[in-house]
Amino acid sequence: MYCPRPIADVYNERLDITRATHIDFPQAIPTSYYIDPKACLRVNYQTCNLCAQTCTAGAIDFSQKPKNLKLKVGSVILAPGFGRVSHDVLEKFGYGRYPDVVTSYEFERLTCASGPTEGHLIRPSDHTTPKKIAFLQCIGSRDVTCDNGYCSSVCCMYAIKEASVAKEHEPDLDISLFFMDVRTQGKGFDAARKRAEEKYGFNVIRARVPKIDQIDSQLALTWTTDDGQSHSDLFDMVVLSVGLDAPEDAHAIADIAGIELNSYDFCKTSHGAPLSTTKKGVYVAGAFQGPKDIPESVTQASGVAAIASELLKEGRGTQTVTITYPEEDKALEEEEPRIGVFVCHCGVNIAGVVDVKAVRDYAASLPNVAYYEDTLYSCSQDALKAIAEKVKENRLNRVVIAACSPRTHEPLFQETLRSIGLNPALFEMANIRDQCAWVHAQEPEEATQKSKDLVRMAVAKARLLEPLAQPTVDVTPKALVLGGGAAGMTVALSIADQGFETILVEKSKELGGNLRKLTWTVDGQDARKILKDLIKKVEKHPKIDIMLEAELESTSGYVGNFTSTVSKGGKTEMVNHGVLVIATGGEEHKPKGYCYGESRQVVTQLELEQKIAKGKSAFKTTKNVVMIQCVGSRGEDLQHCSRLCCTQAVKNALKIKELKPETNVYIFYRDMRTYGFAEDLYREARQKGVIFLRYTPDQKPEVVKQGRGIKVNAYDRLLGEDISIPANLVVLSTGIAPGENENLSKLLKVPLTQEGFFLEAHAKLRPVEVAVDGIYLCGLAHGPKGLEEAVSQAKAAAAKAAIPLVKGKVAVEPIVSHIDKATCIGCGICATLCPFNAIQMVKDGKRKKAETITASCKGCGICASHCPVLAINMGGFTDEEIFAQIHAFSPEGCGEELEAEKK
Amino acid sequence: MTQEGYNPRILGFFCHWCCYAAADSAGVSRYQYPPNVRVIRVMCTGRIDVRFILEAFKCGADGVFTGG
Amino acid sequence: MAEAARQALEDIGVDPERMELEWASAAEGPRFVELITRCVNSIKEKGPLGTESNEAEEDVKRKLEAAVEAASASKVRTSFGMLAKKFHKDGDYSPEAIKEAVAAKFTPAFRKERIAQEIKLLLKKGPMSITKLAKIVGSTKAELEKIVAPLIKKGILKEEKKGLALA
Amino acid sequence: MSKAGAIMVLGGGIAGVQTALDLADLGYYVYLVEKKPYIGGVMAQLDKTFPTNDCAI
Repeated sequence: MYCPRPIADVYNERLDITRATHIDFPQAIPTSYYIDPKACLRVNYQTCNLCAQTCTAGAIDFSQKPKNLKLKVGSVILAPGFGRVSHDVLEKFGYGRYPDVVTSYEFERLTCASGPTEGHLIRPSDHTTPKKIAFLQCIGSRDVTCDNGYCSSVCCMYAIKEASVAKEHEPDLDISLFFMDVRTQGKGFDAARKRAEEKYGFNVIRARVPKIDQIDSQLALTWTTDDGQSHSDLFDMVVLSVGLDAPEDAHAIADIAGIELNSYDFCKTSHGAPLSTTKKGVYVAGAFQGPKDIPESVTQASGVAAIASELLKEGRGTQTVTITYPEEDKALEEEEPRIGVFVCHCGVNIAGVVDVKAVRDYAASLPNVAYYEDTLYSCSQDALKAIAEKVKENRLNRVVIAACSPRTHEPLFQETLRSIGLNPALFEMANIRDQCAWVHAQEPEEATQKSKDLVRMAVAKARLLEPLAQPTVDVTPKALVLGGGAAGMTVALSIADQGFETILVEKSKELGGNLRKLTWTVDGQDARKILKDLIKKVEKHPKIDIMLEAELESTSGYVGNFTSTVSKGGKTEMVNHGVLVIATGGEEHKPKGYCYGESRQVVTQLELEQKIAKGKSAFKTTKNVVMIQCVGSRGEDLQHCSRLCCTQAVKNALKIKELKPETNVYIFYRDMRTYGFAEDLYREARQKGVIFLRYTPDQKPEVVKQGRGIKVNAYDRLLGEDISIPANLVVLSTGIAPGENENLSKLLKVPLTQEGFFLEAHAKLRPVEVAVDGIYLCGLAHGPKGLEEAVSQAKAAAAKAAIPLVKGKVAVEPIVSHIDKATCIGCGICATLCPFNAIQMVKDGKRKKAETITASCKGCGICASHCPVLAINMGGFTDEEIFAQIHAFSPEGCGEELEAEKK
Repeated sequence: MTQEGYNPRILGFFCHWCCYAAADSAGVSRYQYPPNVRVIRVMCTGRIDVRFILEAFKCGADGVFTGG
Repeated sequence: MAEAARQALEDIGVDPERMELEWASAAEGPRFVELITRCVNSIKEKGPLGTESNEAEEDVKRKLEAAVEAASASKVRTSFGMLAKKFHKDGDYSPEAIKEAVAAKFTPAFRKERIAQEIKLLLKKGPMSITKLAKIVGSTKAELEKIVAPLIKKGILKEEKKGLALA
Repeated sequence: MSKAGAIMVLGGGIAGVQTALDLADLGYYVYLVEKKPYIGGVMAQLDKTFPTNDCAI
């Protein structure tokens, strides 16, 4: 680049130098160079102007000045994200003085294939590969000295991810992680943590390292564990797992938008309405509402879309622009096949194992291949544009991309084809990443040979691909919501407020679900008032039809056109609807053992909350209260961590202290997972004298009957001896078990996870959708979560469910069966076997013929494989195409001439 | 009876929704397995015709793995 | 379908275990890897195609060619389709029921058509005696004669002194 | 006062981008306002994301 002005590369965390005129990363969107006004010599000192002269496209115009735009909008959504922990907090750990102390952001850039070191993990000091790395947790979190008293909720999990990725790069790395509590409370996080610890052998140390010293080229750490011993060790590199601070310009945003911030400068919201700020029309989503992980941010983002859509129902569609696709180039598609083959490096994912250039050159030798090229990241914005241009320039009418799995990226590439007037069905992928490079990492030659075979088979199929029509079908503008708890009611209300009829089906005889058992929310609001308001709004809403004591019997059809039968009091009712939302909730797990059920003094947290609601009188005789966390969870009856029992326990403990300060409250815990702002409650509980004792799974506290009372025996790690506490009340923090989801899962063909909750389509990017189009998911049915998260997820499900209703039309999969009337002998085998009753027998003259109902056909192909006269063919998977792939399977081919004669 | 260096060629018919997805998830977690299988993706195992399997053997496959 | 394929393979002397039908859901990556590894090793044990029937590769190829033809013949496919329809109706998909029904209905039709096709392929190289044909095709003389009779009547084959020949 | 059909989203990180996409699908014109020269926020700086470990970009 011509720009003479070097600046620190902020994108790469200043580990690299770049120019004033730069593009941060090749896949950036928009993919255009950017001149940093603060650094540019021309802008600041009116000198230079080198780039403007050399730019052939004349795209640089220094006369441009920043302009103020006035935008008339109906609502403003604040999603500015989070800020960085201040530098002085990092300096306490030697960051800035010792080069090998890096932040977790820098670590991400070091392990990234397109990062400053191309993914080689090196020590910034001497560029050697580290052998021993330490991860320090809670840097700038849970730290009142820098007034970040909250927990950033994400650092524990990302530290384990980064450590795992590091082990993948350098298998013989020795990694230690220093935790206070291991807070991996997300869905599937605990299981992943356990797998990582076993597979990579991390040593997990429960201690907070106060400071770091440099001893010649290594870093010395000293720490004391809770059994009183002090340790020290030398490490080659230390990673500071920095927390999430409020955005730097939080106050500026608050003043401009006229909203209030909370004590930590994050946006002030309430658990009942987590996405609304203190000003109507201004909403918040993502980390600015509170430190959270990517799945929660995505959920809140969709949730906010629902609220804005409710508010601006009348304005919908008034200012939208619809994309128009160019007419399909029919002539080009009829010409004899001209195939373009693009072999992808995928950074180092494929190119690290497979000789991409060799595969590309091999593709060139295949018949009908008119163009071949290798691309660094074929799925990035710039590569897609390049592919589109090459297809147009070389008049290609078939495209084969050898890269990752069609399951994830086929729609993306097909969209590119559509944008240049080529039918999306004229496209085939060879999976040389997930099913080749990634799984044959130690056998590069075989992997390269396998890639060549897969490309040959893809090209063989591509030769026979035909354009397929993309029919659209109308949508019934009505939603069916299963479950009348907090989540179910919120979804129904939101869809109705967006202007669509909603049917709310509840199994029990009253609305409310688990919300009925709560008295206070974690942030002190009156849960019963929230419940009453919700029920009132739902019952009063003209567009919501409530069916109590009702259950779903059966559902058929597809997105936009479902027909369900709901049984209510013995008789069944037929309902037509466009979308369905699962909000069937979960149950409090009833524990076994711990004398539960044998003594009235042993209760669960929810039962305790009802007892507290009765007020001080219920605690007249209570002197000692002992709570035990993770009862039946994390490996006992339930495998998973239920995320909210710690916060619930601390909430109740504080309530008891409020009612009767002199009560002693003990809490036995494995990990105190009061993540996010709930950390303040945990600190407040400690200040108010609640005693927290850690236990390990092998030394669990036991509840023992003693005469008429009960006592708890346990091992106290700090004292290093057994203790016994006589208790008037033992409270078991039990987890959340899934409701009986089995039959609903079979009924709707929606898979369950091992723990029995419903499996979402994608943990991060599609958290409220399921594999079956048109069915959405929220609340405890998706997994254990607090009221705040359940409401956000319910709003998100409402937004996603409303999309097909708003569009009114749904495009149906082009892969359907085509029955050739002439050959069909009307035997009816296909019609009987079709699992989706998508084939009907019709009168054709005096004979009967089979005919496909394209809208219901799912493209499975059972009819085609059972037709005696081979009259049925599947779009995109015809017999000829599959035979071509089989022939291309063996390098020397097999009897092509026989093949021709058989047709 | 296995000759050294004999590398069988196996053709796989994988259903897009289940087995193909299982193969992808094995890839994502970087499990390693022998590279002898070449995969043809079909929308469902129901699509597989006896002819395809016989044709596969005729075209030099030593084994066929149909995954649903 | 899998049982029909296995019995078809058995009929032409190919070890049916070379064809495996397994189930692995989207979340069962590890299980998938075990299945694939076990399949590759079991095929390695069996050696290349034709080892079990120690026939020349060329013979195995011809039998497979005949088998594919047979599997495409509408008579054979109708029997297969009707079978599927029956199972669909009474819903007893137990392995024994499937095995027995396929053996009773599908395999005889398949075998008859396969032998007929193989004869046509063999006779392309010139006439051949019934006894030799029966040995290659792997059937009894009587069974062969029953298959050949209609073909002669239809004029596809004719009898010569050296044996049967293509018409 | 007729309701406007446009909405402004401040911040082009994963939350801002997802909201903008959903709002566009719900029939609104979206102004996405981002300080940096690229969208994607901090997630664009991440190498791989849990649980699927595919690239965060």
